[in-house]
Amino acid sequence: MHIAEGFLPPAHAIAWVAASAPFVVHGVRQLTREVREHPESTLLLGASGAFMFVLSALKLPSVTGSCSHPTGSGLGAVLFRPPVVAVLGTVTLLFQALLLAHGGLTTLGANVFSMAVVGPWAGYGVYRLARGLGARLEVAVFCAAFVADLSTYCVTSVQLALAFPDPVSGFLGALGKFGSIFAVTQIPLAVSEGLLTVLVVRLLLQS
Amino acid sequence: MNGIPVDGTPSPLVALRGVSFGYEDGPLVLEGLDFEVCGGRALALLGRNGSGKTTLMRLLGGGLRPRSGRVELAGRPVSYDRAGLTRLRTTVQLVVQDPDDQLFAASVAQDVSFGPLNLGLPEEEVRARVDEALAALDITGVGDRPTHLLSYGQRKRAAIAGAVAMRPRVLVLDEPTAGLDPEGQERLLATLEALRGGGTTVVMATHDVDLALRWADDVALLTPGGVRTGTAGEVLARTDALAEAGLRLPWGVAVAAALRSRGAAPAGGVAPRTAEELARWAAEGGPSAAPAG
Amino acid sequence: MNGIPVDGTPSPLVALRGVSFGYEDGPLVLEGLDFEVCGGRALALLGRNGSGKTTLMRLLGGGLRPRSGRVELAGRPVSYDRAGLTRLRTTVQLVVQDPDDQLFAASVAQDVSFGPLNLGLPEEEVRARVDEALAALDITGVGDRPTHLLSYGQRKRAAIAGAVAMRPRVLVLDEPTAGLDPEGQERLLATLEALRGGGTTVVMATHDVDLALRWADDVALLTPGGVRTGTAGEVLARTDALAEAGLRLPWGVAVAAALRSRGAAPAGGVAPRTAEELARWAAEGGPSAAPAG
Amino acid sequence: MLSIDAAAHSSRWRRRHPVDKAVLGLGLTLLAVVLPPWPGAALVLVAALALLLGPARVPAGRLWRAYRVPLGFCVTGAVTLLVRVGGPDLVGLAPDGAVRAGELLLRSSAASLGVLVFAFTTPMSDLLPRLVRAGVPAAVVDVAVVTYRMAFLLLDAVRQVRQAQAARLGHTTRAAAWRSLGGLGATAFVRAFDRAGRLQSGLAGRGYDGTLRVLVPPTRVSGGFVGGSLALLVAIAVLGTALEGPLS
Repeated sequence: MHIAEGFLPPAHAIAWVAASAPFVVHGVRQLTREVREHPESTLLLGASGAFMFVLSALKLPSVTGSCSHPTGSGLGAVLFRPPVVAVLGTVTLLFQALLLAHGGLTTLGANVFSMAVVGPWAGYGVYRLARGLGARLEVAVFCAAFVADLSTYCVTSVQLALAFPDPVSGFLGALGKFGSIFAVTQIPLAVSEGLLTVLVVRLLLQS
Repeated sequence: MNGIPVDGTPSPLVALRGVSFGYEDGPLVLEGLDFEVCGGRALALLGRNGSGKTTLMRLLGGGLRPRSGRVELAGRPVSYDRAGLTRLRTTVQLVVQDPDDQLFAASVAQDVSFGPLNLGLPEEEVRARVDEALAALDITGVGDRPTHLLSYGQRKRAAIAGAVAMRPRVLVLDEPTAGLDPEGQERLLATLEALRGGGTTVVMATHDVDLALRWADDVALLTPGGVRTGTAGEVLARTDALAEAGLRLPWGVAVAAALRSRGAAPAGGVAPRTAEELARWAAEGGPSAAPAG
Repeated sequence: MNGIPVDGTPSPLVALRGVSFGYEDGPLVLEGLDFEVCGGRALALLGRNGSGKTTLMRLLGGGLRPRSGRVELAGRPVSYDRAGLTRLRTTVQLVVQDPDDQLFAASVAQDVSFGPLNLGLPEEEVRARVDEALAALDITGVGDRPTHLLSYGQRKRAAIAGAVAMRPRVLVLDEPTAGLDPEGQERLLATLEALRGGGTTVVMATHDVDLALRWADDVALLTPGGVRTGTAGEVLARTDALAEAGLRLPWGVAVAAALRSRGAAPAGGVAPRTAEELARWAAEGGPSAAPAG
Repeated sequence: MLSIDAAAHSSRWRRRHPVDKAVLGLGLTLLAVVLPPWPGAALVLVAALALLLGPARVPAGRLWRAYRVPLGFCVTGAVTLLVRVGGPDLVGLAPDGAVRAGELLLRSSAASLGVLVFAFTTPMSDLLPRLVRAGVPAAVVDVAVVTYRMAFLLLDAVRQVRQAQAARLGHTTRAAAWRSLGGLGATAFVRAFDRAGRLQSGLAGRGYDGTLRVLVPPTRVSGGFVGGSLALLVAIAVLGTALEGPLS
């Protein structure tokens, strides 16, 4: 779930743009270098972006019965590395904001930070860690997708709690509120995304 | 063939009765359509691109639900709940034109096993059906290959095998010969003949009037005004109806008509259906020396 | 038509001389192939799936480089540096079968502008070429539509427009009529005739022997043994050669031959190329009453 | 996805330069966020609705279908502001909760409409190639162009495969649904990269060297339209600020 247009106060919106910017700029530099060195990679990167876009449009059968979509950032990070995903994720979020009214332009910085920066890096980190500890590929991929999905929503909760602290208990109380609404219902979905990612990777390895 | 069957006639396997359909808020693609698939007949569905052939086939297979009118299975209206759809889908299987839209598993055998597994059949039965379907489509040898490494013709056969493994009574194929070379087309037609011999009713959408004349018992012509159904010989001799559907006369029909109009051939009789038949027909001045089949 | 042209004959626009090609470490797809495209002739390329038609067309367009042998442009070997490739691409343009393999841009006009921009032409010249190409393909009205909202036929035309905007002397089309309904095929053939009228040489790969007989001046038949080239009437009357390429005789040729062999028609003469011609031909016992064209 | 995109292509403001529409639409969004929600965002909301349904002639049904997406999130998010946690009785209604939730709802829905003014009138095909001139690196724009085109191809493919799966009873049981979903994800991947490879050879003949140059239609920024837009924005800003005191 992306933070909707206009949901964050201006100062927060700007702060999250500033927080995401270094990651996206780093990703753009890497991508530009990649394209300069291997011109044919434009099409492959475009294909990666389209794959992530379509993956995030699949409907997950969720345990809670609500309809939800995978973030795709865990699988994306494992397949294409986090810096590239920062750029592809930004492009995807821009398309979603303009074509689906999903997310927003004023909240782009915040959504990029949770979905295209923290999620992919956390997922990728867990993947490397699990592989380093000798876990099977499928286990590592599951952990990557699970952690990427869940960390994305935790960051979203933090972003909302910072913007809308509880009148009594402040940031922590608000974190509890948003956390329980978004992140807790998100755990079964994170499991679902993990399972889906394993299924996809298994099929890809077989073919 | 439109309308309600006369008493005593067996119900068609599947039928559309006064069906209208349009996509989302769009205009109607089909309006008040009556259409029947009768057991044992080879039916060719003709019409220009955009005439609604694919929509009609999806309605038959339960992939789309009519806006009004009803779809009937063995004379009874289809219910669109889980049980009703399962009944429809185990009777009618649709194979779309592009095999890549139908193949999604890692290997051919896995893909073919998808339907039977979803039927909840025991593993042995699934295996048996997969083997049978691969054999019927003559692709046993590539069962364990990944689908995207197959040739186009093989992918086309794999997609059909996936439908055949559901053991449908009616197999509906959208342009099955498109993209195949002439040899591939002949092989596929032979395969379809074998399936028909095994009791499967085959419906095929095509643009090829010569193929329709040669292969089909019945032809349904989809025009803006509705559907015109009849035996292949009847429908494919109607210049006006064919023109309305954006089609020309088959070679055999055109030449036979020209010869007849000049008195160079007797009236009546079956039009020649292949180039060889036509050559004999033209040489011998009529159908007499050209035994059907 | 194989081999080096006799002195005095103008060089073919583009030619393969003893070309062999195989993908990566795979076996050879083409071996020692000689092939010529002569200015002003309509050339149909026939052969079964997998016979190397697409490979041959890619070699002509510079998309592939021969393993041995050479590609010649107006009698001189092509060099595969930037200047050489640009020269080849402004002479030969290939349109692949699936338009979605060629359309990348968000709108039709943008896609068509891609090639001319890569030639380094000034913006005004590019705009003129885009307009001209859209007009030639009769899709001016959809120039600013997004590619994904077009029909298949329109996408096919958009892909051809992208090649036409390069103003090639030779336009090579892989199965251009595949997937179109008969009306769409007729419209496309009319468009190709107009392009030929404007001086473009057209090469077309197809499986349709009847189309080849009707449309082509020359036919190149790709068989495992090599390529057999000649006028359409010559090559498409050779039952053995066609069978080797997995093809049948065209309807007109088959019927004419049958009538001739029975003495019902005089020997020689051009075989009828359309069903109408054939009907007249058969009715009147020969080509006499059927003026060509 | 298709609905807004398709509407943008047949929009009445299609021929206007994207900058025209960006000044107006994104300007409204900016005001919605910056101005005090009451009455500032309310004014933006009314203005945006009037523009969309009036001169831009966006069909109301289409607009509603696009608009209810962000609205769902806004409502869920705003509800949390009604509640307070902590204090003596742990959970209760937040003081001013209704006002804060209402303000948030107003701001967020007005901001969404501003973006919709832009999105419903500006197709991606007019926007993406121009981003290079706006300073976005060409390589990123090229990747975005391919992503856009290929996303539609893939979405279509995924839809077709889903239908084929349904025909073979792929949605009847939970196990079947998972099998189907895994197949969809893997198919999307294989198809995306297969398509990239084929596009590569399809573009080679037209001189593809890694850069996807295209020509955009020669449209000019309209001084009148931009001026009018700015005047409207200033009027809303002034009115919103001036009325803040009296109305609250």
